[in-house]
Amino acid sequence: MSGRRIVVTSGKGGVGKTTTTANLGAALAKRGRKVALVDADIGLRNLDLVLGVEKRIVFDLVEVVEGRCQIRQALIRDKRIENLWILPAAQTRDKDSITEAQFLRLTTDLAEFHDFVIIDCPAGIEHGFRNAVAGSQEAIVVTTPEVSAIRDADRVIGKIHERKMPMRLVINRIRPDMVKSGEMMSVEDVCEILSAELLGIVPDDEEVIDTTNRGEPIVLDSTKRLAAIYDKMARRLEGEIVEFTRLEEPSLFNRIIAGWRG
Amino acid sequence: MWQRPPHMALLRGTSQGLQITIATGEFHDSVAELAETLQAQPDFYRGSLAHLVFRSTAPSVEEFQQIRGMLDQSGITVEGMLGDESVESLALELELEYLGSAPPINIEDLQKRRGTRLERQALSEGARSLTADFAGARSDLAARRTTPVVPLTQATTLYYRGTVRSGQVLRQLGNIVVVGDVNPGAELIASGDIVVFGTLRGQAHAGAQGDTAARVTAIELSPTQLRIATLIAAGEQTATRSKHRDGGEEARIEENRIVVVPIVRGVS
Amino acid sequence: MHDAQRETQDAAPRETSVAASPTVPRGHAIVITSGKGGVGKTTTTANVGAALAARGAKVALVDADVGLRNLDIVLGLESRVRYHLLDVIEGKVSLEDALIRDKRSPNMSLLAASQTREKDDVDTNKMRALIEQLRESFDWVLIDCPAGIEAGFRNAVVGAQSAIVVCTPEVSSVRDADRVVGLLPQSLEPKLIVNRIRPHLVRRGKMLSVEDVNAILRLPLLGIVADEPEVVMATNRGEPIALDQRSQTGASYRSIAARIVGENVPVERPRMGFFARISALFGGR
Amino acid sequence: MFDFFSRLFKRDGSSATAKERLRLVLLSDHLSLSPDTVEALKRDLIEVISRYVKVDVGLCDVSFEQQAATVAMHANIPILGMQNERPAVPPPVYAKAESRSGGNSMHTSTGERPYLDDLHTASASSATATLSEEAIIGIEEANADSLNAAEQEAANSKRAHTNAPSNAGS
Repeated sequence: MSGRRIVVTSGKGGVGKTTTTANLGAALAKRGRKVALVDADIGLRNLDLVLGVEKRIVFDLVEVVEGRCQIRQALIRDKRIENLWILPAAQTRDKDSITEAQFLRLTTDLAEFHDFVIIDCPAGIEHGFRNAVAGSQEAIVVTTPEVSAIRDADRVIGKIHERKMPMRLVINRIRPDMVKSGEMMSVEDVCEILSAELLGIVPDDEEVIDTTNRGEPIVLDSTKRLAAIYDKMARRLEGEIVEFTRLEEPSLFNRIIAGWRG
Repeated sequence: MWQRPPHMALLRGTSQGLQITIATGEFHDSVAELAETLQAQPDFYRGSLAHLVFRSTAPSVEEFQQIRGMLDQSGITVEGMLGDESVESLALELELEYLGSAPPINIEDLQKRRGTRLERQALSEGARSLTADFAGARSDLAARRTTPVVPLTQATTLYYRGTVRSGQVLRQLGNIVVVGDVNPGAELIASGDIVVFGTLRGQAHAGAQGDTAARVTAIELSPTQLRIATLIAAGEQTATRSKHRDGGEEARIEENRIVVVPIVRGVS
Repeated sequence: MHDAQRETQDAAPRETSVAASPTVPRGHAIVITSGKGGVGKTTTTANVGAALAARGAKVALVDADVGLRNLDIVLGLESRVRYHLLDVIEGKVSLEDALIRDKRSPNMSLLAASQTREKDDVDTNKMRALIEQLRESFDWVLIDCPAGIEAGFRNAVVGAQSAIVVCTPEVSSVRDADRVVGLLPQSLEPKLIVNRIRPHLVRRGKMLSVEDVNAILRLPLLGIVADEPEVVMATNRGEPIALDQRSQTGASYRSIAARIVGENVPVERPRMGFFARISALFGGR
Repeated sequence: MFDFFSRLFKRDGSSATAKERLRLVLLSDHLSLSPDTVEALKRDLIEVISRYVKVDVGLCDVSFEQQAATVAMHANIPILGMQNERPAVPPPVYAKAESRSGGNSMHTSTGERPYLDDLHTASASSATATLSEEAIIGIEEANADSLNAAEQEAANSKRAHTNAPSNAGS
């Protein structure tokens, strides 16, 4: 068995790579797939925090690569979601600690006993990025509808195309009310500029801040609207054709006006 | 858990890893008991390497795979096995390491030891046990000791004033004293004791070369992880804890696990 | 002749700047850093720079994010970028040729990063010399540091005399900020800006408070900036919000600038912002 | 607050601006992203220009720059002299100037062609050509704010002119 190796990247930091990795991984695991999430941000690891496993780290990715422990020992099983495993990055080392070849070896090893190996790529396009990309076969580019994020995403897409890897786009933190009032670029705008196939659209949701603080992926609570969105994303990733969720809830703007008058 | 009848299947940690003994008698009972033990603490042994000891003749390949599958589920990797010639041929067939004949084990001794543990289990009133989650890693921590143990008389103390921040590591053959906070993501590693005059939020490893008498003391102890000698404990959710305990808290090994107790003046 | 010309060019602005900020005899370089990406380093650099320039100081903004530059976009100067930091470092063009003067704030100039190169291409010693050179002609040199703690970070920090750490009230941001503070030389005396605070979420206990953040970081607080949609709009347009006198977020940046030049202005708490107003109208969610 | 809403009401919100800015900046990013293409273009350009003038191939430089509404190409091609076999080309109109580096002054005026060897010893003067998307080679006009010290010098020194006017930067 050999699972799919997918890198989640963006160029710019803080657009939601780690949140996307955690939630997409959790959504796939909830669908019964065996999923390994790999934090490639050596020195600035965060995937462990988002998933709330930071206290359970004994070994990390660098120690696996250096042969100081086995992969199975470093993998942390998520206690809430069956089939979800996390391989944390080292915090006290830096990205030059491992090579592209070592990273490739690591992810191929993981792919032997997981259906999906999802790699959380660090920001930037340097060594850490090259490692993460070297270990994957396909890519998910996360961006937000902001000029700088899109420009960096474009740069990264260029790099991915050079490697002839299939790529799909996730647009994060859309605020439908701002799109409506013309203050934020729409999904169509972003897709047009980046000319990429869409994997998911995620609205900006304050819940994410809260769940991240608590170390719980939002897909755990299936009543949350984002849970459904990540589930659809997971299904699309597996090749299903799923309609995109319409984000046009009663707009913030209309609600203000209504509230103002009422 | 301790009041059970003599073990058909026995799990114990050694310096080489986990040793699982399948006693003589009905194979299925042993397996059932092993399953029960694993079920009781599903994550306890996760990540460990195990040697299987067969006291009777080796099981069939199918039977063995049944055990192995069960251990796999609990995150235990079978590395090798011990037993008679039939076990050796089984090991050969499965390309596992054969480690010789089964060591003599005195079950009565073991029960006696456990009995005394029961009696001594009562801890001081405020004692708080941290959930041990890393049994499997213990042996590896022991194996990590590459440098020889420095006698305490030669060990020195590292004094550090200021905040130890994420990503920073203080290592010392001897004791570490920090006047300031130790933040999440920071690591203190000492062959002796660790004392933090401040909040310990990061990771601390006292007695890193195997000194089980080592302690970790801090004014506020809310580490992401504590390690003493070869034991590891994860911090509990800090929410339930009273924030300011006068005089601070101390973590030490009692009953082969890490416990945290408030420091009471005149005691300890 | 070239050098002589530069000296005469430099002399004049330096005199005026000394008059504007008497506390600074020579240019001072500040690195703006955070560890984690996307917490608002570039927005902070642009706005603090614009606010300092609006006070009459001469300001140079340096984009150290080689390969993923964005400061030009946030300032709306992307159409005028012709030469880059690396061109200067490699001696292809002079520093004067590479600096882009901002038409709206004539006191402010940008040195853009090159988009087609990578951070490892930058020579650390030359970077230090470049910042040194900028300090001769500018009162303030603000260096926009890239995310991460690798070569790009080291190069951005090397010429600075002080540091501003930008952090958002999220666990991951706090941890990365802490990592960066640990890596910064002590002499830089880092100060903290807590960015993207949403007061209503803090009040409901759904977001870390400024105090929570600083319980870990323990840094002198330089400012608090609220999370407001107008920041996105300003970036869309390429206009620093610090120049918008009506904006509250702009006022936050202006008061940060005041504190940087040494004025004794208390750090003000952001009032209920846009998000809070909606929340109040609908009784919260 | 009302002010804020009045800004919200505007239909031509900032997203349209953002999109247009991005389109341009990405175009310019992409152009500078493929060194191979730039090399090929440079080769072709030099080949064409070499039919008319002698150029210093080693010092040729081609770069792209985003202007107000377009992306422009800048070709910096040092001219060494005219091609010998093409004396019939009308002499370019030279600005009154001195060469940039000391000593060898190079006095030229309309109708007077300098002796080639002299030109070789003089420092090469720069010709700056702007190529818009429609591929018109033109003179870069002295744009007040894009013209910095070096360009001033270049403008003061001799320029090689091609025929079409620039459509960029004005």
